[in-house]
Amino acid sequence: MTAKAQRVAWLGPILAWVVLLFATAAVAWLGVGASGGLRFGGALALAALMLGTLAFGLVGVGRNPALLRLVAGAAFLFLALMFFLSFADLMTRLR
Amino acid sequence: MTDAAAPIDHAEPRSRSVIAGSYLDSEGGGLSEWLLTTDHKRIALLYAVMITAFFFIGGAAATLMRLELVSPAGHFLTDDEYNRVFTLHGIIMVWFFLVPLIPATFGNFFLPLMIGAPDVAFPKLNLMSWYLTLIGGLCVLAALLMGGVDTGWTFYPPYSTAFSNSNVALAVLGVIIAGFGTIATGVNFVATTHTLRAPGMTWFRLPLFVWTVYATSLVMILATPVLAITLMLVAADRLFGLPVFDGFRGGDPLLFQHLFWFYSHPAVYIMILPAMGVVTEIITCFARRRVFGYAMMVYAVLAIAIIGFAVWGHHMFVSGQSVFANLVFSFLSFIVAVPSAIKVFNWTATLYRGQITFEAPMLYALGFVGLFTIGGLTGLFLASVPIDIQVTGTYFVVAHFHYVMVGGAVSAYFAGLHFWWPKITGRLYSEAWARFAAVLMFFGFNFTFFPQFILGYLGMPRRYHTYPAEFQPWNVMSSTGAVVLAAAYALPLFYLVWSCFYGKISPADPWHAKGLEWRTSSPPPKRNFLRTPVVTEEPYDYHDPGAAPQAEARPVDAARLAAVAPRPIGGAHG
Amino acid sequence: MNGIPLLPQSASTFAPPTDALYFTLVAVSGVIAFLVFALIVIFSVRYRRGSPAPRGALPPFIQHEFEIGWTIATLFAFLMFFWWAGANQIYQLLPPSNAMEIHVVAKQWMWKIQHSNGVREINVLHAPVDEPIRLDMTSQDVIHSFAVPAFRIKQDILPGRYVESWFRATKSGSFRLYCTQFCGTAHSSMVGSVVIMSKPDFAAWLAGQRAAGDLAGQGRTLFASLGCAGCHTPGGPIHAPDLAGLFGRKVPLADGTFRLVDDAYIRDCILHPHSNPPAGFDPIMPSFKGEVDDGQILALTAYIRSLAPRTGAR
Amino acid sequence: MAEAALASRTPNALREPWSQLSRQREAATLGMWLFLMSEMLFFGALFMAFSFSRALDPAAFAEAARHAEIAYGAANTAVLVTSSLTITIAVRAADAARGKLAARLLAATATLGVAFLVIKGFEYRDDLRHHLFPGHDFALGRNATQIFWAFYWAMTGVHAIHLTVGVVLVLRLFWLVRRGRMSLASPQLEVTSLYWHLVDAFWIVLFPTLYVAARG
Repeated sequence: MTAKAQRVAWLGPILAWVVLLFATAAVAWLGVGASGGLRFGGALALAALMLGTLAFGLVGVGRNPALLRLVAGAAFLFLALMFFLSFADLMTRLR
Repeated sequence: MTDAAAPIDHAEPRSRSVIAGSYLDSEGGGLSEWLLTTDHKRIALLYAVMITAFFFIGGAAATLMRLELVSPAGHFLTDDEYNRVFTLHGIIMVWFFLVPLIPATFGNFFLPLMIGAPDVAFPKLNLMSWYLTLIGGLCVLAALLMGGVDTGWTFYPPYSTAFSNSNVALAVLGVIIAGFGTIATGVNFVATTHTLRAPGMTWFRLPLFVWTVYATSLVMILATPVLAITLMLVAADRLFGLPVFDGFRGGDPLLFQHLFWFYSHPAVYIMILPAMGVVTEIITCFARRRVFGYAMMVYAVLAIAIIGFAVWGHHMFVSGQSVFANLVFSFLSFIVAVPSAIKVFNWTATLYRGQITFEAPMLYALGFVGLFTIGGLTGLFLASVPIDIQVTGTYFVVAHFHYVMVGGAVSAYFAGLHFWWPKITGRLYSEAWARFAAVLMFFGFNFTFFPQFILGYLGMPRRYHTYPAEFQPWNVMSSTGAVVLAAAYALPLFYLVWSCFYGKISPADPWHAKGLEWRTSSPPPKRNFLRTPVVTEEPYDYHDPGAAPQAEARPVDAARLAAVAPRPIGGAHG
Repeated sequence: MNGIPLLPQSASTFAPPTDALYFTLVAVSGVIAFLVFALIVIFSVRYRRGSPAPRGALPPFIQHEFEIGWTIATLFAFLMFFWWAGANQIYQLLPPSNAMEIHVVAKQWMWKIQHSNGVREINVLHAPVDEPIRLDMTSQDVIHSFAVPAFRIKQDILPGRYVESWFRATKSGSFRLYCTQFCGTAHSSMVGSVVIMSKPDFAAWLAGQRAAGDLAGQGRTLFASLGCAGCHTPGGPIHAPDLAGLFGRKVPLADGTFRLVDDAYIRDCILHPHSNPPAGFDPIMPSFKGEVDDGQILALTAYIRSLAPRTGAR
Repeated sequence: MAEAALASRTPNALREPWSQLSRQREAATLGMWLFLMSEMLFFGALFMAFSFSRALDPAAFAEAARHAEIAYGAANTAVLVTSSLTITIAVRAADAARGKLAARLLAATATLGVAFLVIKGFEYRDDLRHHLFPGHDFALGRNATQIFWAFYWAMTGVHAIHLTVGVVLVLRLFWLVRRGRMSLASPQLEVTSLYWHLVDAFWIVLFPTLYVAARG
């Protein structure tokens, strides 16, 4: 590794950060200004959006080797399994 | 012939100096060079010492229980004492014996050796895992000394959160700490397998033991955190009064069970998968025959590891879980039995047309196949809802999981211990005593646990220390068997320790086995191989694919060559 | 039953289908286990090292068709068992709509049963034969489990939730009831019995219980007139045991042993209060020997038995 | 430049058992991702438990969630995403061998982490003043509102512990980089940033679900 100073690519992260700040504001607004399905669905959708922005904009998952993306995906797969099977019980109880 | 049939009286003077540069050689640092080591082989031995200690603590608890159960009225222990004893037995045996049993000992010792690596990917993390497990175990022992825990190893709320008058929080803390050690071990092994394989060691040349440790590590990484958070929520209730699972305040105790079994069912696979790997190594070696259906074995291991995450609800058929969920979990539980069945068939088929010998490791391994078959088949009973309703919470379940985890995992541990003992210590043990112990263990085990199947269908509940008199004959039988089993477990302690001092010096490859771990000296040098091995042959190359195995091992002098300077593997097809 | 038992009694309509599945599984497992063991033994003998048995490369059909064959065979066998077990489970799912309802309240460490006409009992459940019985159950503290092996039923009972189970007994007699979910100190003693009677007998028993209820009324009068209530009232001036919910429990005694509170113990306490008082109480109760006759003791016992525990739970 | 001198003074990043730094980095990153996978299951299980409990009584959860202070939550979210930005650029600066910039950004990251904890502390104080800790003097009644608040304390508490660990790790890196005790090529920088992002990600899901979506 040479000690030569190089340019730091900061534009992408800053863009992601701006998106995250706007999303934060939007979530906060949903909490006070909206209600019902819009609040519930909107908050969850924004959570997903923020998570995606963080993962791709700041962590740079998109540039990761396939193996690392597989690892991250596997976590979601097993979480999905946990959610699905637990709710399979909860949602089908007779009373 | 192997050199293993060393008679007991064939004592040689203690001479470690013969084995130049072994990992066992002192560096002059005394005890601290062991307690601060980052050598995976030494860490494996640290684990072995620790789990042996825990095995005897847990075993003592089991002895007390079997003693108490000899009489229906239970004369020796009070209610509370008995509850603490079986809880201790469960916690110690599950988390401080069975979970680290094979992965942390043989996994640590042989995973790097088998893939031709100098160490694991993160040696310091490896040592930290051991300390975490140790600290966790000491927490549990402290909880024991302060009066014990009486919740059962399952920590079901609301009993564990609101009603138990014992040291639940401390025990739970111990389990959580040990859990982080388990996760660290899993991360280490997966990263090692991915990044440190020797040149030529492709995925489908990996020994099956490596595959099973790899799959086990994935299960450790994915399941253990769920246990950690679940038990943290229990601790949060006990310490701070956060009523997450409180049914009287709108929470759901079944939520705890879902989370707990999401970990604890895969935990069974943490125990049994590496056991399957050990047994595969041994059967193929002593049958001198390539593993039947290598690829299928790999897929079966991965399938068990993955599907194993989707079957936890069969622990909850009578818990108040919905009927639909019962059906789904019942279905998935039958499915997960298929890959296990494949493995049993493949082990059997590996014997076909072999050149079989019956040294102690092979006897243990064949015993494993028998006991695991019974354990697996009784799993089908538990997957069937109507039968599960009758036998869950009874001794049938107790018998079933002891067949899988003790008859299975512990037998495999002893098989591996005898198989790799010459490699680990550089010494040969007494073959006659070892064979005797193997046979004794098989019979003692069946004697102890088979009666419990019958007791279970009769309806005798587990965790009872007083019971109706008509159950007594079966209980007496079981307790008698336990005496035999205890003797069989104690025996190796004597002849193996004896061999450390007086055993014959082992050659590098006493069994004429395949696998890179045999291509270095016994015991191995500090960084495993003098030269990085290069792999060019298929796994288990005991005979040419198109030919029959020969009675004589081949290549004859490979072992001796390797002991001096590890040759690059392969090139010598036929 | 003499000798060593192998199978539980079969006393409900669930027992025959469950046993049929069980025996089939035992038979199939036995065959598979035998096959595996026999093959291991045969191969071990035939292919021991140096034996003259012919060897050679495995024929390709063994390597492939066999593997696929036994995988599929196992899969289908297992699916068949799933189908059978699942069908069985669904058949057992819902109680008939005309089922008789009995309420069960589980608590550490006793079973409290209440029949629909108000008759209560503890640790014993009386029910008629050949009649579907629906159990409506809840727990006052931790998770318990209602298990009657002779009926092949078991159901966990959850705090804060109602769960149900049902059975139709096919035999008269007394059958063991266990708690099979670990529930604390006296878990092993949380046992009882289910007494199945013919329909006329059950009707007579139920009527008798109502009479006993009247007996409890006499007992209450006596309890007041003899002055018992002066001390045995919670929060009263004198430290005396609270009798509510006491019957059927195990209590610690001053000498460190435990004693089940039953008819005999209550009789002892009334007549010989100093012989072995319960732990934690001064032996200050006077003996009532000579002041009460046996009939009055029965009435008092019935009254104490009828007292429900005082708890904060709903 | 000073940075070149700094880089030349730094010790070798290569560790046992590696012979190549690139392989070591690969293993360290993989190891961290595996740990993150584990952590995702850890937090995921917590969210599953929360969703499960909410589904049992959405009305009580909605009532309880209305007492959570969105202003604090939003402010903290902004602080935390900003810290993720600073640590991302810190890693990129280190990759570009700009040690001084990296050190400054690491300091900023740790400061933002501490700021989060301070804000959280004020929020906790308000919550306690309003008797929102489950127990005898709980403000909302003996029902599932207590379950919601049990989750609130458990989840934010677990997050705060993770963040505290993160702050310690980042401060350590800051000190090492600043003193030139660590090579900028060491995988530790990227690995620590991954952990930091994970802690941020947990909060990014926690804030919308716990503070907002649970209001119904």
